[in-house]
Amino acid sequence: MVPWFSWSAAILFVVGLYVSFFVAPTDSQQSEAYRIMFIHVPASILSMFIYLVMAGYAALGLIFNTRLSSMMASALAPTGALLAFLSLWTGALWGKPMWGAWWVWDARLTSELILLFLYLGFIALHASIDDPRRADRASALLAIIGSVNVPIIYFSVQWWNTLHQGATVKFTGTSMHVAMQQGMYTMLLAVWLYAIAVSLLRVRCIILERECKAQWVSELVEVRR
Amino acid sequence: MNWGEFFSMNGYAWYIWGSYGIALLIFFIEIVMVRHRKTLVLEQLHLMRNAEDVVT
Amino acid sequence: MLEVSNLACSRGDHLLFSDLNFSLSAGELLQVQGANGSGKTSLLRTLCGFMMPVAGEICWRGQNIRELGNTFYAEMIYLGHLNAIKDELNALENLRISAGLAGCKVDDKQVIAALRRMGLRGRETLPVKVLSQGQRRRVALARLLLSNASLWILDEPLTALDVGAVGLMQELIGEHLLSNGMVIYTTHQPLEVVGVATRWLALS
Amino acid sequence: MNKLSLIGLLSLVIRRDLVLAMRRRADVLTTLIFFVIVVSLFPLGVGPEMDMLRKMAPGVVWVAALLASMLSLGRMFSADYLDGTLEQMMLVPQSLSALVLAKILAHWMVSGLPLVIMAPVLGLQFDMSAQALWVLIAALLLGTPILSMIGAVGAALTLGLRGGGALVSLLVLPLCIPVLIFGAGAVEAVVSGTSAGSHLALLGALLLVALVFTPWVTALALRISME
Repeated sequence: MVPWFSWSAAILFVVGLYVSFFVAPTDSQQSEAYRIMFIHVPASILSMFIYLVMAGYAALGLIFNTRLSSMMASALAPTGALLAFLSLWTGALWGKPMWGAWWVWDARLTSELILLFLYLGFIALHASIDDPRRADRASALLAIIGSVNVPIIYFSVQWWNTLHQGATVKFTGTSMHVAMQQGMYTMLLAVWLYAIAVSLLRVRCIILERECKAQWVSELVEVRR
Repeated sequence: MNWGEFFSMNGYAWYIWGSYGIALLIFFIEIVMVRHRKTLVLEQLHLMRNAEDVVT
Repeated sequence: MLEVSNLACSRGDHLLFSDLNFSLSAGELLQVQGANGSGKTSLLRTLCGFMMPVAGEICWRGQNIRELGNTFYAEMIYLGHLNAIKDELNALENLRISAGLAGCKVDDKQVIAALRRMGLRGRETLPVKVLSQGQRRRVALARLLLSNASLWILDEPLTALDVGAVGLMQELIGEHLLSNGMVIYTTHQPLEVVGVATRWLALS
Repeated sequence: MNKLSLIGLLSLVIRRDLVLAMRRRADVLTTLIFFVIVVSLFPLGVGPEMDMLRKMAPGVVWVAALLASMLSLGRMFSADYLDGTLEQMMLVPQSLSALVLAKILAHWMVSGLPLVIMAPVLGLQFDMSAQALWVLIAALLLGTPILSMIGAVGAALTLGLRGGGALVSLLVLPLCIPVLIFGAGAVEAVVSGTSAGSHLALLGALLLVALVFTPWVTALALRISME
């Protein structure tokens, strides 16, 4: 399954990049800089979506004590953290020419930053517990607490911001060109498939590491060689 | 449209190539790290198998 | 009373033992044996409900201890490797608190009597940090005297104890068994209780 | 022998933790002194202009309170974990959540309450008005218990781990952001002439939510960590 996802991700990347750079027209307000959106939006959407999926897997692992879903949760975390970082980075590069500042204390930006911290906390907690079962369960609990807290944090930050300086940032592209939409969707799908492929690859490593004593592992083709 | 114009991105070259460069770099590093981890695990398993062979 | 069927335990991803079956009824003494790392402590901790068994179930009076919860905890007492006493408090305060945690109200007379029985006369109000290892262990063991639990789960109760205290423990266990109590313990030292046949459980 | 009621048990645990804290006064004082020093360092860092200090005061006091409460979190369960008392607490024939709540309360009395009492004095350093000081006290009274409760979850999750102190801050600080925002916001609202009521009400709501869920979650985390 992994090759299938990774090849389709690669193909879609090429198509998406082609559409976003050659087909999509130059935006009237933002000139060429809006092309950052084609990587920024998919990264942001997926970083949030992956957190939800991760928390879901973690909850399954905690409630039904299934090892596979806990492993899946821990395999998703690094990808999610990287995408969150990517979304912040590209957001900063977009914000500088558009708003004139690398960073604005906007609700969205702040929550994305906190999301990155939550990912890092999850990874750090998982890494610092030696007993893998306890690590799974403890970090699952943390992921669930985090997912409960994200909405609270989002709204409190939003309120805090509007109270202080008034809403400053609004998404300007109201009516998007068809090619822009196509480019965006293709890139979204590409990043999505990439995330699936890389976390499946990672979960395979984790399974091999954790189940190295099981009989079936030594019968795998790759191990036999 | 020639290539020079394309790469200059109407003056936004740094921002745009900065973001895409980092994106590709991150994806690349992640893939390399996962593959490296996989080879490490497989090596470990080979070691364990060989150790068993010696014992039995 | 206590029945364990098909129990399997693991530490991390490493399986310690599986398919363990035994039962214990009133007045019986069970010694768990096994080499270091064979899972003695893990077995006792599973019996206390700290650890989730991988498979199998533990029943107390015919009901799973997970479902029983507090009713089971009210009838058992556990003494681990650690003494569970605070250095900053004296023996009297320590015992008053631990008895309180076990759900019983005790008055100072009972506590002092228990401490005297454990050979700690005159040290009741000294801070525990000035006591020796063996004396601290005695303070911890005095909890057994203050509880009315019928199941005693003792993990290495004899560490740091001198010959006299070991004899005292044998006496205490004997009395407890006579009043229809049950004892499960692990030890590396010989422990003979007069008039009671010790049952053995070997973990490999 | 008599059975002990739930209330009796809770007061026993609280009294025990308070006695222990009194016998180890140095730990309590360290937290308080840390709080005072952090707050006093800010004017030295940003300069002595009164206008700016007055504006910064609520945020500074709240951030310092947050950091100070992180400092004392490690103590909440680790001493009991190391000497085996925590094992015994899990065998208590009462609900573990209630017991955890008692421990959180005791922890707050030892590390949160002194901060609340100390805060007005520090507020005077920043030339805050009397009204702002009262709101600061109210906000801290509502907010510091939440910090203790969220912190308890983090402390329970990182029980017995290497480098637990730094890790617990990484886990807990992002979750404390709403408390920080509303706590500092209440005082700022008063300073800028509007009412602090809505901020305080939100803090109260957060406190209630935390009061309902965190003892239970902490108990769960303790069970996981004790395995």
